[in-house]
Amino acid sequence: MLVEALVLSAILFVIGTLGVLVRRNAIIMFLCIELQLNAVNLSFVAFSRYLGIEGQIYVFFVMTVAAAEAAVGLAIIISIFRHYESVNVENFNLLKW
Amino acid sequence: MADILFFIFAAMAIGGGFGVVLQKNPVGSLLFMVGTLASVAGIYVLLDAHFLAAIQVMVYAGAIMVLFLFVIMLLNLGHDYRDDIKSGLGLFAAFAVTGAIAGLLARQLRGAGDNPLLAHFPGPEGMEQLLAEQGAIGAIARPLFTDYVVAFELTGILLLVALVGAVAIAKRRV
Amino acid sequence: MSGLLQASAYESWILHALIWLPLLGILGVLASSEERAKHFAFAWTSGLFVLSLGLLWAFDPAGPLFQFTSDAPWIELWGVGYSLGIDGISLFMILLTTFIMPVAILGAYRYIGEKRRAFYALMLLLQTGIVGVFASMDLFLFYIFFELTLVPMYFIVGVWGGERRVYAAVKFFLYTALGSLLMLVGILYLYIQAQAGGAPPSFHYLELLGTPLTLGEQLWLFAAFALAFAIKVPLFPFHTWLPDAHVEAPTPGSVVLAAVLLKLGAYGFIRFVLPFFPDAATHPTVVMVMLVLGVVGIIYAAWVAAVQPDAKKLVAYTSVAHMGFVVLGIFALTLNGLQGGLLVMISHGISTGALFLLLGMLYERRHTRLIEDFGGLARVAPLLATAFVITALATIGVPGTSGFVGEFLALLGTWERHPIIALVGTTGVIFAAYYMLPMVQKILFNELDREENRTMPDLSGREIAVLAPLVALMVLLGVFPTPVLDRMEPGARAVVEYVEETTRDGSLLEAARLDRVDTQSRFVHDSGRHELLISPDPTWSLSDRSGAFRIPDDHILRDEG
Amino acid sequence: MSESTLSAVAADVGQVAGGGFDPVLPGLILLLPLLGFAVNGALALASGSRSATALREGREEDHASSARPLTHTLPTWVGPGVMLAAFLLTAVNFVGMLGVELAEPVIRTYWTWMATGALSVEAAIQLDQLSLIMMMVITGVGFLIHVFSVGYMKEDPGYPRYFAYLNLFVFFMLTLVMGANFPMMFVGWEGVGLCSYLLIGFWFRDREKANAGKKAFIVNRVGDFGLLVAMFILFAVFGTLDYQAIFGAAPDTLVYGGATVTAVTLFLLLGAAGKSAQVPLYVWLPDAMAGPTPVSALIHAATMVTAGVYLVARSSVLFAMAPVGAAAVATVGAITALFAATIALKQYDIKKVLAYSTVSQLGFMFMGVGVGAYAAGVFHLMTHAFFKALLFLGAGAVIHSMHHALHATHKDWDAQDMRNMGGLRRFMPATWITMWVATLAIAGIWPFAGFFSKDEIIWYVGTSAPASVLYTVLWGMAIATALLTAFYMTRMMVMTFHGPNRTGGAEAKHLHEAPLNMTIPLGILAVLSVFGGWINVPGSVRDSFFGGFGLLPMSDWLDRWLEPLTATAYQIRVDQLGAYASTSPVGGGHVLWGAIATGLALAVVIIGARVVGSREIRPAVDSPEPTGFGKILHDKWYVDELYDRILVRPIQSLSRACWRWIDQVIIDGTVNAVGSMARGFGWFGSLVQTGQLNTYAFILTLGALVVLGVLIL
Repeated sequence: MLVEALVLSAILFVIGTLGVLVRRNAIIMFLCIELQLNAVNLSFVAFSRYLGIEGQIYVFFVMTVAAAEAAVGLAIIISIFRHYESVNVENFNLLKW
Repeated sequence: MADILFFIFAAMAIGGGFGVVLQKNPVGSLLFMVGTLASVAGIYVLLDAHFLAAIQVMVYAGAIMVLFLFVIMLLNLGHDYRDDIKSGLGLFAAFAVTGAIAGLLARQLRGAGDNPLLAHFPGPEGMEQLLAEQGAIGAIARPLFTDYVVAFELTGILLLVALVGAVAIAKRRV
Repeated sequence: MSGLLQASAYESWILHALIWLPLLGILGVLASSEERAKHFAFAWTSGLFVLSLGLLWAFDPAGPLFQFTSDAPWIELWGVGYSLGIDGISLFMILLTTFIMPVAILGAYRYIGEKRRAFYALMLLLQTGIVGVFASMDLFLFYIFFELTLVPMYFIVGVWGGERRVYAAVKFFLYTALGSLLMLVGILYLYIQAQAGGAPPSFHYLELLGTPLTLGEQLWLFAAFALAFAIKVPLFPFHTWLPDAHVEAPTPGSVVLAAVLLKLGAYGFIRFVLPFFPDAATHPTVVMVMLVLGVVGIIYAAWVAAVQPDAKKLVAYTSVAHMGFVVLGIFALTLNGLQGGLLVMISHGISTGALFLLLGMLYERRHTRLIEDFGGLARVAPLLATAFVITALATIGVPGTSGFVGEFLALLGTWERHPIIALVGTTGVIFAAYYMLPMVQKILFNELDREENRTMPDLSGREIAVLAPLVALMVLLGVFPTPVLDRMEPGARAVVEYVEETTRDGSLLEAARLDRVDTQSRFVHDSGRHELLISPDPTWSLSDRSGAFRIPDDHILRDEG
Repeated sequence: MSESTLSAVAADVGQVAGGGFDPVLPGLILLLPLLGFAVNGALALASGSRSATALREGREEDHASSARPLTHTLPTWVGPGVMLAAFLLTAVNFVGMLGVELAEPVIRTYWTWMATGALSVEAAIQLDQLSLIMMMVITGVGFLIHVFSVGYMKEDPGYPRYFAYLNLFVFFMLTLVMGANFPMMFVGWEGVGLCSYLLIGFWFRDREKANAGKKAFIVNRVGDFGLLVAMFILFAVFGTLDYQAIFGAAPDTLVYGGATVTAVTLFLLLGAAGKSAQVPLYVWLPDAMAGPTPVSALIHAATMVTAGVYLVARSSVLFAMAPVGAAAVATVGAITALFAATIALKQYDIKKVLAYSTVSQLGFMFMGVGVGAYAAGVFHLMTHAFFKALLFLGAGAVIHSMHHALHATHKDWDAQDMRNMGGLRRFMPATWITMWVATLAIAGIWPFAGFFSKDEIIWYVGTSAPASVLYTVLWGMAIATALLTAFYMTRMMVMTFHGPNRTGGAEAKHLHEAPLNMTIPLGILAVLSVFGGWINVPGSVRDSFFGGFGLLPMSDWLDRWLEPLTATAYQIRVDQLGAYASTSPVGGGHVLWGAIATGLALAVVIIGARVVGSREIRPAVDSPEPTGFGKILHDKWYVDELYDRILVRPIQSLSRACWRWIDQVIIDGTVNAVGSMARGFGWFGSLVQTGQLNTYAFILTLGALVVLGVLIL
């Protein structure tokens, strides 16, 4: 089942990547990033089945980081929306000096 | 049986993934995402990661996705946006890059099943034995609170910082 | 005194204390209130100065060259050590630093009006960096401290400075960092080259000393090191950051910059450039270039200083002129010249520091630095005028003040090797009067013709307390510099003679390179440590790492003539 | 210097070493003026702070009030007091040395000043015949001038400051002559320059006066440059800077007439010319008259400006070994003497006349030491100290009186312009008489002091071997200068003291004689101006009618006194160039030429008095501008203007150009250009940074793709 799981993981990752690149809605982009994370998690779990429990522990950490990321990221989105009345990433270019 | 279940879950996950990307309504995307997460949780069970499957459903599909939903609702984004999906050059570039990645991954995975390394791979027996001895939670908890305890505590701090940070950022400016 | 020092094992902890206690003081500064921070900083640095005074007694001019040595591994994989140690040269640089710091802080009590805690914390950090540079025996450590001094200075200029402070701070930082990065490359090259013979990796000064290098390599490395130090000194034509930084810096910043930071460059020349690259440093073309730059600096800076409308800028340019004398003294490669150069460094630290303090006091009173805004102040502020005149005289090297002894020795030493250069350099004494006296006249003398100046208060008690020790030192060093000269002599002599010996017939290093076995026997001690060859005479070169570079007493007392 | 005594003493040299002379507290002689400086300096600071407070509170302090504060009474005793003590100590030592044949100087070492490597400079003083003579002059004349100053400066608000500077000056001057090595002398050398600077600019509120002080210091520094270089060469050659070691080793170490010794002497000459106001560095001295008049008497007539002569006399061995250097000294002296004398002819400011006269007389001294007559040079230095100090102090008394008179009626005339004076002898008889004594002395009239000293110099210049054309010309210049001196001094006296009074009726009522504490120093100096020349009457002259056919005591005393110091130099000179001739270049012996000189001088004085007295002189405001050649002389040959054009202004423009163009444009421009270049690259790079999340995501993915590609492919 290992190879199949890895293939699924790759497919999900590609879908996630596509989503990040084609969507303009910051929240959806965010969701797609979560999808990518999940794809990677899947690989971890698949390998973990054969190589030991550490893979699962990594997934555990990834999930916590994802939760933290979601909290902060959503807060940023809220804060930006308050200012620009939009979550369309093409409407703001804050990320430069 | 397991293989059949796997393919069912896999199909659901891929379908959900496309749904996330293609659905114009954010709430729709979100629901597809929940579906994908649940399917992946199913696959986790098949891969003997019962504990992760549980928290995938509870934390990911439950808590985090609800958080997203709250935000969507809060910002009143629950309707279709025509220009949400790129078109033209942007779309082409996105597909080009994604395609390239897909190609590379496919090239890497093609014939992975015949990889001689697999012959040397230990079977799932070790994991099954571990689970049998310590239980789904014990197997993951034991290393987590011994070898990885520092990282574990740091994650706690990270979450706390994220919490404070999120509050600070989202707080309405006085 | 020495009994007390011995009883407290002074030798073993003083250098560490002088480096790290300022950092500890930062905690105290941050813990005290905005109002009290200055008192704390002053008390702390004064205490450190008192502590450091013990060095004068504890340092034995007849003892090993490097004293108070300590050696602890830090990053063992790379051979980086926390190695400290000082010779007579670093001794006085450290004393100058610990002395100037409380003076500068006390002098700035009123000048620094906001964010005081941060300011004094940065000053203490600066002290750690400077003392660290002078006490390091490890090049890695040296480099870290060398760069560390940049950071607090950058903020001191950039936050508490004048109108163009950001421009000046950035220029200061980038200019000096540019130079020191090249030096880092040089250090690494040296480090790698030193391991070529299979020696264990080490950044220790004495280990890297005597690393066999071809003339070509030496010239390149010389250029890399010299650029870093020439910018710091600053040597004409790398000096333009200095007037900007000085003019914009707050008074204590200017004081420390002029009194100590510039000395890092000259110190680097003496400590590293000369002994590491003796063939390059004695290469006739190189020597000529350095000497000519020094002399041009003396005269050119004096001329430029003379036409400055801004008093602070004027004094900044005089720094360039003075450091020209230092460079002259160093690259004359004679004992007298080097000793003179060192004394100019000390004297310049004191007198220019005092000048900046005085200008700061004037600025606090009138909020202007333009010479033409003053005039006739001698009538309304006689104490200030007296201190100003004495300081100005020390700056232009009137005999009986510290300035004279240094310049005299430096030029005397230069004359022994390069009479024409010294002849031109000596005209600097004329031009010194040409830039300084008009300023003194326009500020202190002439008619008191501006209403604002009529009500200017004279020196306060605190200001007298700041200036009195400086003025006293100017006179004391001018009349009786022997204690300083005596303690510096072994260090200076070691450098000059080492350079002389290693380049005597230009064959030593070349031969060493051709014959690796010979290299080992000459440079490597049985413990695998390199050692400094003072002379082919075996009784002259000896000893373990802590006492390496040691010269027997009879050698020190030996008369050259 | 007579031959017989010389050889006798020359034989003695080296046999009696330090024999029996034990100096009494020599260090204290130095310390006393320093002590005075410390006390007066403290008082000056106290008084300065008090007037500063008054100034800040908006009231001018009232100095005329009867209750003079302590700060203004104490210096009266401290200032002259330390000088008297120093003088007495010096006199004790002088007397102690009188009876002793001292061949080697007595050296007292206090501490090591600078010692590094082969160099060791001690803080040491040296007592020998030359330094003691100088010390006698400095402390003696200095004391008198201090006393005079008490009266002259009494009402000045800067009274304590004045005495502080004056005491400090004496300290440095004593250091200059007592130092046992070149650096010690240099301490005094620059120190006196510093005090001169402070005292010239004593009334610093006046921009002109402050400028004059500055000019003096800077020009002096040009000379100091020469002295420094000379020291460097000496150290390079001898490895030491001690007088004894250098002068002892010089005859053997140096090549006679060689490049080294010539260079040394020429640089020493530069130093001496700076301090002693010789061409081309004399320009500061006339301006230095901006200082208080007693300062002019002490510093710019009697002591400091003679330091150059002292330097040459001290280094006599070196100059004897460098004929070119010595000739240069003599030539510079002659040119200066004649040049300054011509300028003095047309000056109206009484102090300017005296200033140029001083420059001229210093030229005489240079001529003397230049031709190897070191004793004669020092002799003239001494007599000149007497009569020129007297002249300056007398002028000070006159100015003091004029100032009071003009001040009383608020007339804004120049108190120093001789055209505003006239007929003062009725008001100030004591000043008048003493100044005439000094005038006759400087004019070289027998039997006043100046006759003997000046005559001796002229004689040596004329008979200097070899009888080359150069020395004949110098001799002619010396005689011409002597006659010019007689004329312009007579002119000054006549314009000041004789004829009708031109001050004005109301003002004349306020003219008065100076108080006793000013006239007594004048009297003492007058006595010295008469008899001071009798200590060194050449044997031949003494036996003639000039010496009362042997009546004058102490013939050749100074020659013999200084012989231990000059013998070596004299010997070298005689060995190399031959002895001095016994007749002048145009024939005639010493006595004959002495008679001719004094006769001519007397004639010039009498005729000059007639000529000037018969001319109608109007007050300065009514006087026509001088015309023709007179204007050139009046405007001092336009040397100041010349220097301004060819030196001062070009250096200033060059400085400005250095700053504006080289520093700001070229160097800083390059530095900033490098900075701008980096900034430009940065801007170029920043184009990638759109700030759009899309772009970043895209680039990030692209990067991942590349990494992946590298890993997989």
